[in-house]
Amino acid sequence: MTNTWQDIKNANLVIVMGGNAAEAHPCGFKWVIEAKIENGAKLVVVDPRFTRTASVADYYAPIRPGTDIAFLNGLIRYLLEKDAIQHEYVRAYTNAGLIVKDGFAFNEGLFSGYNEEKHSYDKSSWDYEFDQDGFAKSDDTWQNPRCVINLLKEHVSRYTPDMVSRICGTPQDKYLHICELVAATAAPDKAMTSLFALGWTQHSVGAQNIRTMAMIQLLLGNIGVAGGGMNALRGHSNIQGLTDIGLLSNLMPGYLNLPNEKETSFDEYMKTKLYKPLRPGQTSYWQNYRKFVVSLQKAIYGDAATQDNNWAYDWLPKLDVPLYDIIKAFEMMNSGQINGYICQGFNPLQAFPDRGKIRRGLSKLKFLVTMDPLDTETSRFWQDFGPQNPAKSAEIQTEVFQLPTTCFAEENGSLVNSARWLQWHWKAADGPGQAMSDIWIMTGLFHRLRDLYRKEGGAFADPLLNLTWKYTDPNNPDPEELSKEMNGRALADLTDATSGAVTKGGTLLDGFAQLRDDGTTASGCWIFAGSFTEKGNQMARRDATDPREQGIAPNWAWAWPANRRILYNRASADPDGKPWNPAKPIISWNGMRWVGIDVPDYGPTVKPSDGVGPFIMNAEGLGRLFARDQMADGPFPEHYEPMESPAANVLHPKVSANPVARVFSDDRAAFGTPEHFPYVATTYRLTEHFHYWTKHALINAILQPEEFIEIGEVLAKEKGIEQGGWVKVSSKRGEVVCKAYVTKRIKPLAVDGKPTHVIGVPIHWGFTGQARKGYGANTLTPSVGDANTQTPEFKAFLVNVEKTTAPAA
Amino acid sequence: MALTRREFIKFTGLGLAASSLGVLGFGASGEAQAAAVRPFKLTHATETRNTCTYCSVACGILIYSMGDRAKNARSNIIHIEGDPDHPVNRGTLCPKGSALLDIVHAPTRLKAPRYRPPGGTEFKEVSWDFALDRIARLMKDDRDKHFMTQNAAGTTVNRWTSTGMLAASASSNETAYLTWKVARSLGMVVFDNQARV
Amino acid sequence: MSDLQSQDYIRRSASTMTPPSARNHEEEVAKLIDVSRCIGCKACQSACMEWNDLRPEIGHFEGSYQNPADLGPSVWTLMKFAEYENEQGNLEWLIRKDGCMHCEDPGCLKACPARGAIVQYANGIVDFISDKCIGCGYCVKGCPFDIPRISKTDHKSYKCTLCSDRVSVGLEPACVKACPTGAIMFGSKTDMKHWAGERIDELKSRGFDKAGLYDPQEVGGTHVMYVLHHADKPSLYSGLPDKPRISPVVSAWKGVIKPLALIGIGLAALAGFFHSVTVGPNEVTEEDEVEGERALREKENTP
Amino acid sequence: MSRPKTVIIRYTALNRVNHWITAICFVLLTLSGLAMFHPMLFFFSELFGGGQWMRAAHPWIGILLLLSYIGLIIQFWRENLPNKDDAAWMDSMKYVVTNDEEHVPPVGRNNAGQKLVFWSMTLLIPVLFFSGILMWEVYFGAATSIPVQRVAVLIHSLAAIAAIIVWVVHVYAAIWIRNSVRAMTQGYVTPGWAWRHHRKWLWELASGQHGKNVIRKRP
Repeated sequence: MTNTWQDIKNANLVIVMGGNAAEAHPCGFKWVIEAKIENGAKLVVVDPRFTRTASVADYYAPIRPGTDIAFLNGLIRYLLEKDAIQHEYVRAYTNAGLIVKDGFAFNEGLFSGYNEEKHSYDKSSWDYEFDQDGFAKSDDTWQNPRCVINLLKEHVSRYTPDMVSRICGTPQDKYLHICELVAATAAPDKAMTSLFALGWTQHSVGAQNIRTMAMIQLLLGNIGVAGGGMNALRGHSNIQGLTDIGLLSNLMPGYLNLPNEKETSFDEYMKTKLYKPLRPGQTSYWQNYRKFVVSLQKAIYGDAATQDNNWAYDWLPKLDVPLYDIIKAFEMMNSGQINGYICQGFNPLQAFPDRGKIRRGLSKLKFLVTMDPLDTETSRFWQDFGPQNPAKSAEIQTEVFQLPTTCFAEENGSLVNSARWLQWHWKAADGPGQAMSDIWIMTGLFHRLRDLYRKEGGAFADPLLNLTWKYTDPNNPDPEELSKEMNGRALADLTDATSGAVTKGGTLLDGFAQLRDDGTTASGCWIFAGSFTEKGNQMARRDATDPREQGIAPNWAWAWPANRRILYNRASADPDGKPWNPAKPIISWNGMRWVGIDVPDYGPTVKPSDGVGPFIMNAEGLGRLFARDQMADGPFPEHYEPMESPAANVLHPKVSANPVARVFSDDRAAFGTPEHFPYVATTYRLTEHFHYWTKHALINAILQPEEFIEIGEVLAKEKGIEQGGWVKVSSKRGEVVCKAYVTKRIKPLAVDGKPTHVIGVPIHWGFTGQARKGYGANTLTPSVGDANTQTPEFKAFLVNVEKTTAPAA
Repeated sequence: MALTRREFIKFTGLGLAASSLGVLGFGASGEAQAAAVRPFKLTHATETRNTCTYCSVACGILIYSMGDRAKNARSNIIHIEGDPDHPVNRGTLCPKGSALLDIVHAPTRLKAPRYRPPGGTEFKEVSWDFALDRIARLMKDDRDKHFMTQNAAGTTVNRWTSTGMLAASASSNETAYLTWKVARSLGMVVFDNQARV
Repeated sequence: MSDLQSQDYIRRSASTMTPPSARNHEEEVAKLIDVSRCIGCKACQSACMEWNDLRPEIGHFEGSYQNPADLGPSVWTLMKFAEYENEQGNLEWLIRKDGCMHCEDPGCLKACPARGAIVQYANGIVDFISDKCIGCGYCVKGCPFDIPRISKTDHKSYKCTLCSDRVSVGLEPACVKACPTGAIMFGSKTDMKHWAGERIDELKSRGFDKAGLYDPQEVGGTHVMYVLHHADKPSLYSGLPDKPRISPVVSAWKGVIKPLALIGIGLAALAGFFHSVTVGPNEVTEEDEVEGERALREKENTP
Repeated sequence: MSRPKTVIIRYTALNRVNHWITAICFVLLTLSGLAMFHPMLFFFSELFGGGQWMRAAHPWIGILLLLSYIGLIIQFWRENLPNKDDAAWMDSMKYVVTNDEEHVPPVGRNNAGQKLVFWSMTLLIPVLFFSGILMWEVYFGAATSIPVQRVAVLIHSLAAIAAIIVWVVHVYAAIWIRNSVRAMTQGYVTPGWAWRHHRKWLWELASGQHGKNVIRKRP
């Protein structure tokens, strides 16, 4: 989320597309209702199903799953054609006027530089034209045909209302009405907020879905302002934190990249991380990259990380491929390349696509360790549970460990919410039986491994042997100690270059600005610097005061970075520093410095006349309508059909699906075709359940007890399916037998003139817990990853559906 | 008490202050009536502030437990409701959050380490020492066998790809950080979390 | 328990005495359910079960999000979902939280034969006092909204208490507190009506011309009220009664018939008594005996 | 008054047992029914061990009443068939109530009033039974719709009131017409009683229509 949950109430228009906020985030959704009531906002929902969010919407339009980019590119076309953009914002804060170099082109569904063999792009042509100083050339008059804005206009020109309707199945009048509503927020004092979630990410074009809306928001001047922004409503309570701390195959804490094997030395590594401004005068905190990495290494390896050993650079693992994400992990498992797997609070047998493949992969492991408060399906993948888990135990040679952990109520610690707030929580009771915290378990494994290596020697163990472990109780580190380690300390007395203030060695740091690259600071996660200072645990703050009731609450808990609540908030003011919307200012220039209700996402004393762009994470300081080389599948978004689609791409039938989506060849073989699987399916969550956890909670099991699918009345009638009757839903990968909910809320869509039926598949049931046994939606889903993020395509695939009878109990 | 509309909404809808209800019918007579209605069950329960474990709205919650944390009392969670002070949820909770009590006390909560040998058809309970010793042994053997110190080009890569880990999505930052330290110091790269699903 | 010590009852089932009325300044409370804000998330159901320690059986999927299938002894509130296609052909998903309406003139209380098993507090809450409940089911018949349910195990009647335990210590009911979108509000009835008015104005401004408050006067108003977008057709909302009232049959039974019956029985008894006093017993005289014997004999002797 | 030497068996032991089972049931039902009918009479519930017991017992007693009353119907339906005497008897009601039996036309074993009681109960008890079944929450609460139950409850109440009034009349008549109670406790009446109240019946007895052994010497 760029903005806070409460800030949604400042919106004039709320668009929920690629998500179902009311259903998945009811308590955050209250701020949408608040916007409607207090701000007269309108709520627009675009979704294949008439959802719970749609039930309180002012306007609803249906859309075929997997065609959001067509809808949104059409919307961009509409805005540009009607000139409904916030000109001054676009001119000053986006790269609309920058000139793209010759060679960049788009033809027949492919951008320039495509390599057919590797299914990837050479992105060198996706860049600006630069002058002799290395700065991007621009034409503020937008006359040059190679200006980003003109190329964009050309790119989206194909997305006429008629085309949008042909692709998406959205009735043209409904589509145009939504265009009109959106266009109205181009006014400087009007804001639209975009709320989305997995409905956009879980596609082979997931990242581009989001990017397209981000571009719209830039054109409308809605980024950085109150009631605007791109608000990804994250799923799990600390998935933001896990990502922040870099628990991903290619990351280190604070979004620092794990080295790859081409970066043979620390200096080589740093070379690619150097920040090079693309416009004069731009600044960014990424220019401090080296300080962040050195401080991280000091936190992890302490005295063992020295200037001489390049801050223990060699101790970091080096990647040979861009990512070892889960889809890849299970591919490796299936081909026998992985022997051991540890699932900490994660249930991949339910959560990852193509359940059969997941089960086969787990069966090939030598050992599987699960750490969870609950009896998960994954930990029992080897046990026969009938059709819901047909396993032959005797044939599975995997050793399985099921380790009981404590849960949220039984431990102290902090979580990062969707709005980047770090909030501390306290233990209320001990865990049941012998359940232990994850910290204790990981510590136990660490000590045992370290002892074994000390005793027996073995493969390169220096990092393990030198890992800092200075905790009061080495067998069970206190979460507060770990928090302080992430926040960071001065390792020697530090003198601030400008103010001369001295930070004593050993004291906790106040923020990442104090970090050094000479080994005199240690910080385990630079973006968390400031969360636990000498003033105490900032994450435990409970002052809910909210200046002007604008939804900032700056003294409640702590937000990264630097307690900033609204990202890009410099863009809430015009180039002169005056708020676009005087009724809801966030920061403004008072002649001396930036002041307001939030911490400026900008140099606090950088004058407006200096011309520093508001998007300080980008080298040009501008919002990118043209993404340069940042996206794997093109600098402009393009509509590609889902990997399994009922129709060919009407724009470029030869390049129907995303040409650079991540597909392993065995997975491609498991794709179905519309002849056998004529209906579009989409998976989703229901508000009564949280993933695969709450089926263990009696109340939630009562509220939604049994697996079902949703099917429209027309198709149900065609197939003789009765309300509440049994159906068999099948894809190329498996079948699910469950109940049918015949509903008016899903209607056939006219896609390129043909009626297209959508089937809804909620995901929540499995074979453990208190709710009735289910097959799990991932029995059906295809194993295909988004080109940029490898997120599986759970939202659009093909199935068949037939009437059937109850399965044998 | 004169309320503006905004204040009114705040009062009644979101952060309904307990004190304001005194005037609404159960003021002075409240105690007498309490004899007729079900006794209020939280009167002496211990209140602990926490954050909902489910989605990323991160609603503030109040956990009520039986027992005052005296030496001889074992705390038992008896009720969980929203924290009215929390700026996002303002006391509200969704159907999952409202039922947090049932996940804390789910009958399928695990209470002891369990182990299933190769080809086994049942789990059996084991001690923590057995489980952790055995896991450490399996990890070390695999690491020693498959750890790659240098790649074909002779670059130091120090990576271990034959054992992978999936990190949690609801564990604390502190758990995550410690997990990261341990996993990376082993050279683990098949390492991911639940961000995508 | 549940005596009049608190002087806080204004109605008490099967009681002929006038309730104490000195405490006449208590403000009435009300729960306002704004259907137009409701997303049907069932947080209210969940919070209700959790707070009140209710756990009904795990049911089945029965072709609707409505679960459990019906109100029950352990299901005191229930979201009901109706898919409605309006005149313009647009779909509306009308979702209503069903449960006790806490009528000003409660049909359950009127029908209840057990003294003090149903009470109405001065703040308007209608509460079932279980130790007095005899399980006859008359409340079920008295209720115009089909709310109370009799347990098959303990033969007591159950329904929403409006969390009288919470309200009595100055808290809002559990469902109200939980409701994520503020679709359920709680406060004084006056405030709730005022707030409903604002909501209705807002809905009208969004094109719901028939928006209105559901506070049916046929039962004297209710302490659970709805803001409906289609107040002209409450029955669209999963059969919310258009004109709820205590059935005339029940009114007759618990109204005019009650005294008439006692009078009837009393009169019959009195008639007997006064007949006895005035006319006296009808005794067999000696002549009768003689005549009787004679008649027997005569006939016997006549073959 | 000298004691007559002859007695007439009016009710057999079976008659009497059956009657009193019915009577006990009826009284219990009246008490519990009235307790559930009118708050003023709710204190009757204490006689049954409290409201729950009363509520649970009432329908079972009702079933017993019905069965018992069926027994009475079987035993008494013939003698309660209407005949031409009934109209004459009714016409002379003002003599009946003033104990002026000489002006009342002779009647058979039962007079029209008794027949009325019999047939009233024969009508009302099944009505009470069936309406009661409909409102029997424990077993039939879910079997019928609430509007049907409401009507059932109303019918049940009205029928019960009617039955109670009939019962009051019946009880008073038994007291008023002296020695009637003895007929139902000890089983016999005297020839004079029969002469006075049921002269035709006496004649029938005398003519042996009812057999010899109903007329006995006083033991």
